[in-house]
Amino acid sequence: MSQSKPLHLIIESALMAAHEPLSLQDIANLFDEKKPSKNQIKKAIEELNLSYKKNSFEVILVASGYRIQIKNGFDTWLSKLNKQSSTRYSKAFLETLVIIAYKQPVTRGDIEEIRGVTVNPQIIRNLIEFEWIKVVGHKESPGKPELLATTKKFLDYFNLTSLSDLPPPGEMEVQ
Amino acid sequence: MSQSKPLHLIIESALMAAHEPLSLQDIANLFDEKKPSKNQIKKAIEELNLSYKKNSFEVILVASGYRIQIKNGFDTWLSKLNKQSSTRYSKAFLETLVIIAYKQPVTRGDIEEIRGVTVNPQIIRNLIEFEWIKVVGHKESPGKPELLATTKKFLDYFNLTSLSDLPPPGEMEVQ
Amino acid sequence: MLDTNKNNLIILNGTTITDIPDDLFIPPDALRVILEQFEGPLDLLLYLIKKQNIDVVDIPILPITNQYVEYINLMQQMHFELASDYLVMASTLAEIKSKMLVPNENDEDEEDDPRANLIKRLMEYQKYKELSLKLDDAPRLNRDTFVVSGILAKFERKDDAPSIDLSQLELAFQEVLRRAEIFASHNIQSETLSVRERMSLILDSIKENGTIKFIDCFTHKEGKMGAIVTFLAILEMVKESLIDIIQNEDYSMIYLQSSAS
Repeated sequence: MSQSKPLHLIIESALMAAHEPLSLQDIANLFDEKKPSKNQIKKAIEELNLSYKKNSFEVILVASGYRIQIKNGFDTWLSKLNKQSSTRYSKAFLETLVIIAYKQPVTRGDIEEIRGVTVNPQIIRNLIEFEWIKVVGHKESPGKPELLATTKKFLDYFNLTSLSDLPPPGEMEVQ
Repeated sequence: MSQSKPLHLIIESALMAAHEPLSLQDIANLFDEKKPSKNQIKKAIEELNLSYKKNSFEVILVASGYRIQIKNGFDTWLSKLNKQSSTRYSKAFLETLVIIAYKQPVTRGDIEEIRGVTVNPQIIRNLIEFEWIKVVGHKESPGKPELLATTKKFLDYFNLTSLSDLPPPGEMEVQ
Repeated sequence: MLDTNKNNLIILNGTTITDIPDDLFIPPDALRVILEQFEGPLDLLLYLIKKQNIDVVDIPILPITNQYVEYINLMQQMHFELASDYLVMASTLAEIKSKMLVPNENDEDEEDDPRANLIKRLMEYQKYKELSLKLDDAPRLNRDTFVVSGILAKFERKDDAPSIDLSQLELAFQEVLRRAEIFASHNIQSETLSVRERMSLILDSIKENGTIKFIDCFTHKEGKMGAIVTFLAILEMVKESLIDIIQNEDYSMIYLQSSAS
């Protein structure tokens, strides 16, 4: 009976739960059979936006697809959010950042392989939010994992003009 | 003019934008002056949930606070969203976690005694990295082993509000 | 393969069992798989007990010990690297067995059942094993529950970033390196950081523009070194299957595009 949800609610749940914008194709791909047409999806999104008139959020279209975003006018309160999440200062945070900086472009899988532990998605999200890293593409391998790289903002923050100003990988033995 | 948003919408936007559950205190802290009382916040959250009757999401309470999550019945479609997040945990991982959860605070030695095998340090590292467990002290015994306990994040992950929501150890004493 | 002792009669709860359970016969190549299924000696023991439909509290030490030892022997015959925990358990079982065979005449107390400690451990372990199965089924984030988050609206986030200085980064990197051989000898020489950086820049440009012209990756200003860096970056990306190089006919424009597109 879970098969009987209305299209607009399925789209709503997907936009809400996705951590990145969803293209029309992404949305169509949620369905195994009876895939909705792009027009049907667009219509459902319009419907959703109408129903969000009295909410604080809306569906908007950005370069890579649709996402749910908070409407303007809430910054006063929201700027106080997430001020200090413990993950930001952790060893895991630094190590993840450092691996992206030195080995870029890397996938999460690469980071996991190097560190030997699962990557905390929160850390990646934080790094993207600071605009220290960004997704520069997708690797051609199963699941098309995202390729992460550092940004100019990252260099600015550490007062570097280019990555080659980073401390050299150093005199660690070459195995 | 941004000062004139209704309380429930401010809460809604905060719950949407936060990456972590928000406690009543967190929500109250969004306001500089005229902080709403905890009761007012609770009421506003109830209001929100009423207004979400026809939506795919709802506000729920987990260990570290309130969060918005998708209602049951959408997993068919949403499971296609997060390609890499449906991690399967090994038996060893789950057993270690469960022993920490039910017997906390425990040392590695305690876990080894119960499981009859050496604890894989990788598993402990992973659990600490997820912030599902943490070191809460050291046992006053030779080597001063670390005492491990679960965190609120662990409860959040499994949709629990407190340790007492864990399934009871059960009557397996004597079958 | 397995040294079956069919002549040994085993008496369980008053019933005579003449056959070793079928699941003791293991094709040799499946042995590794089977051992990996067990989380240790207690798990293996529980399995042996369960297969016979016996209560843990009634654990028949003799047959169970025999079966257990057969497993261990088999594994050793196969030169299987066996965790020492398994051997410890084998000797514990042997000890219990010998105590059972030579009953202590001084006391008939049930309290002094030589199995008592083992039974207690088995029950304890069984309890957690079952709980872990329950936990595995519990609603779990991103599998059963989906949280609404990650909505990156255009907020001004002030002093949001943590304060970290460069030396911390360096330390973190040293630490990482100590644990992993990321800069193995084959790439430490050829692949400088400026190449990695250039790879990111070109990928980003491909992401923004779809397909880009090969020549647009080079700028006059950077001179020969810049050109070399760019060229190495492109080669490296082709090698890592991150991009494809396209040229429709000889001497025509060369384009770069993502392999994933």
